[in-house]
Amino acid sequence: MIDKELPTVAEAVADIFDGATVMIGGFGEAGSPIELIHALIDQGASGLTVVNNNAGSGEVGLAALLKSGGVSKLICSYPRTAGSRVFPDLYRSGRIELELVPQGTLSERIRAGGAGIPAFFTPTAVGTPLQDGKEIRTFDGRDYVMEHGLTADFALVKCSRADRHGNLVYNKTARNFGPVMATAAATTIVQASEIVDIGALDPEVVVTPGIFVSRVVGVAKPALESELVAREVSYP
Amino acid sequence: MIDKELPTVAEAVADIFDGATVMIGGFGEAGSPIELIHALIDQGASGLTVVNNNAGSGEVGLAALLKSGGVSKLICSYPRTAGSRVFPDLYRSGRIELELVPQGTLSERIRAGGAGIPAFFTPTAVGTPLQDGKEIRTFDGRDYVMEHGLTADFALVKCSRADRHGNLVYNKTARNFGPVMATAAATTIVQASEIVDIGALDPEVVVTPGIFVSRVVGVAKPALESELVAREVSYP
Amino acid sequence: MSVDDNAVGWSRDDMAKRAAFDIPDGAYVNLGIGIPELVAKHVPEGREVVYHTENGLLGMGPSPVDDEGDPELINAGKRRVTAVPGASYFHHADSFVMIRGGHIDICVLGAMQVSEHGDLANWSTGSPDSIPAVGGAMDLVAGANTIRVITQHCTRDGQPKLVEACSYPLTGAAVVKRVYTDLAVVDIGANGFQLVELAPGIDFEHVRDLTAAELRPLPN
Amino acid sequence: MSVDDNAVGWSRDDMAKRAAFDIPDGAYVNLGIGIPELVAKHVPEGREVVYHTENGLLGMGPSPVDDEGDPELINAGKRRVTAVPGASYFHHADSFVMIRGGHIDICVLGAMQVSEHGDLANWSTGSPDSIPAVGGAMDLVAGANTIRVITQHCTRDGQPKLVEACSYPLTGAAVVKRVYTDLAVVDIGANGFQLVELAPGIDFEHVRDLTAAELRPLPN
Repeated sequence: MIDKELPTVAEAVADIFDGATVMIGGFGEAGSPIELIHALIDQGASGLTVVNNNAGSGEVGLAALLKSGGVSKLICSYPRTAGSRVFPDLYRSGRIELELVPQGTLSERIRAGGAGIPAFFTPTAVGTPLQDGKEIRTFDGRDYVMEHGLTADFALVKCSRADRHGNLVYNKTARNFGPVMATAAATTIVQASEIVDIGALDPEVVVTPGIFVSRVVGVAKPALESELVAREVSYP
Repeated sequence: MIDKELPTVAEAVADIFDGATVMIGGFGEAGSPIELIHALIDQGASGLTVVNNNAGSGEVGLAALLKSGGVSKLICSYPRTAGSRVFPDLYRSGRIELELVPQGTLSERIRAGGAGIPAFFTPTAVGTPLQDGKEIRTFDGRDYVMEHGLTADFALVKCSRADRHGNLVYNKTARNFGPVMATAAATTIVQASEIVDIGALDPEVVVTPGIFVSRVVGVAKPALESELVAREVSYP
Repeated sequence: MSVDDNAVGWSRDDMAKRAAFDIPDGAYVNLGIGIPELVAKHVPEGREVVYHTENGLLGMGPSPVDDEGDPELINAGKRRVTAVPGASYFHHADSFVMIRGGHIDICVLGAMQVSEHGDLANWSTGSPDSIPAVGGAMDLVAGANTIRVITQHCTRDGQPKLVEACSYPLTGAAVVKRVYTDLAVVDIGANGFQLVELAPGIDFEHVRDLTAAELRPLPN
Repeated sequence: MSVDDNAVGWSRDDMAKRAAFDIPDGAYVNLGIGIPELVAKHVPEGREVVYHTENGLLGMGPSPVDDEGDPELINAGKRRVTAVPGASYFHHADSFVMIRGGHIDICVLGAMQVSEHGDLANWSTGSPDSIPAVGGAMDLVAGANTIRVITQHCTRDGQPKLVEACSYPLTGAAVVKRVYTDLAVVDIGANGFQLVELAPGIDFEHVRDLTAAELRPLPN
């Protein structure tokens, strides 16, 4: 029988190893798998490369993971958040490497990684400093940058409902990077606000089919980054 | 106000011009927009390049369009259907050009066309005759073929429910090529078994957002290719 | 004259209203963060415009009152928003299919500098201690069909933002077609900056003096 | 001996059952048209296997009885099927993300020829008057993690299908890992064809004589 459910977030992230590449879903706080991230901080893996659209806020969730010192490189489109000091401090003191990727190129690189496409061409960033060092090629008279697919050892994803096969549906704009990251990681670890019986999700509305999911853990009332930040919580 | 609904299939396909490239959804009969195809036959455009996974069956729908003589080229992965003579006769007598594309490469080329990606690399067809004449490139020690994005002047798509914005949901495996073709055509024409009020489709379950759709026409009880073929119907 | 002293010229809302006037019925529009966000409030009567936000929503509605709403229903600026009837959610790669694939009709962005060739700089000063952050801006300028800019004509310290060549790192080259400022509406064509309209109480010479490139006057 | 005269060796169902025995619990599997379709009927007790069909369904169940069912719920062979609890529908590009992206654990295909290097030919005889049709076969062999083949050991007119080099156009080079025939199970490794198991009543010499390449016997 296929049962991808694990009882705790700690067990779900137990094998994330030093030096792993970890994709983390979320755009701002929407879709951020904060309990999985906190479990990863507790677990203590170091030298991680993290892929996320942002760099977190306050001192919880992604920002707390960065602050823990476990992340050596961030692949990201927008590491600037009002009021957050964690990433700027690490960046300015040279303690973290940043690979800045335009948001659409980032999401497409992740999709390509999950789709077995090693490289593709995009018009994004042509004529800008972010094309530096990349191959430029002309198709039909327009210039394009060659970008490479991006894969990961692990993906941490938050969804609203999951079943034991790992079929997922999301909540509103919390969907964002989750579905593509789930395809691009060797091991995709999901926290679901609710785990439902097999067959309870209509096959027409499943967003992430279970084939892309390795583990599911129920987190019934996930914390909200903005609420923790407003309460000035610092994790751990 | 945005209202993409047109009253008849004839009006929906009226401006398809001679020499146009027309993507037609469907995998076998599932998702085949048979009423739109018949309207296109009646309209009489010629010299068309048609993109479809197959080549139709019997003498209705896609096979009837081919038989009408309006199609000069077919881009396709599997133009073989038990019992169908239309395409084999055209092909063997040199009256139609065939571009044979592996099914996954075909769907990805269409997605790329809709996504503004002019080219990508795929491992599919490496070492086979279908790589002939194409650029081969090695990434991480494995060879890949460069394939180009595919766009069209028109797409003909069948769905189950649509609203006046052109938001679409599909029925089961009739979804197949519809969503990607809708993104890749300058004008996407949809036949929907039901047109529902705006807001009736849950935003979480819309498969094709209206931005990709130009026109919607209601076809309440679409014909089934297999039933027409069983009754030996020949269109027109 | 201090440019902050906007006794004359257009207010932020005026600029947004003027930009909204140019958006046709039925358009699919992406609005950048800042003044561009105000455009959504000023859709002229009788038009239906669909707003796209790159974090996965087509059919974005206004922010909920009293900051209610769902913290997982936000726009690209991470502000809580709503979804209108006819909306749809999708993942990031699909969202950028809409952008890169040329399906967004109009994108209205903010700017740090715009050149007479239509080059846009709006993501980085290039200063070594700034945190570089690009978001979706480069994808939008490369993919949306028409790029327009809303910006104050000059910076807070009076430097022109309409220039011969951008000194800041580019977001995209030759992408901007029209600029709405507090002083004027300016088109960018093969001949550079072309005045289209002056804000009330503003004369051509004033705008010309605050533009660091040739500005062609209104045709007679 | 005529190969059609299968008094000895495995039947089509036996071959499918033998292939099903090698599919572990929890596997995601794509089955080609023909004998491979029969594999789904023979999942050993206690295992749960998820079937993928490239036309957009994960969690494919058996064909409905009496040809009932929905004509728009079909498999890649265009036969009506069902969806099991836990199934999902998706479009073609997403379906081939699963295939090309290496998410399908096992794919079982039919074959016209298999070479000792694992080359597979199963889409065209190369005859100029045949209608070329490739479908998803090239994507499956390039993308699925493990490619296995079920085929009669010889063609209807007695020609070996296991050969030194395929004479037909390839579907993929060096892709097949294991072949199930009516006579034997044969692995393909660095040293070519390696016998794994003989069908009841079949001896090594018989299989060897019907194999047009070196066949290594069972290890002692």
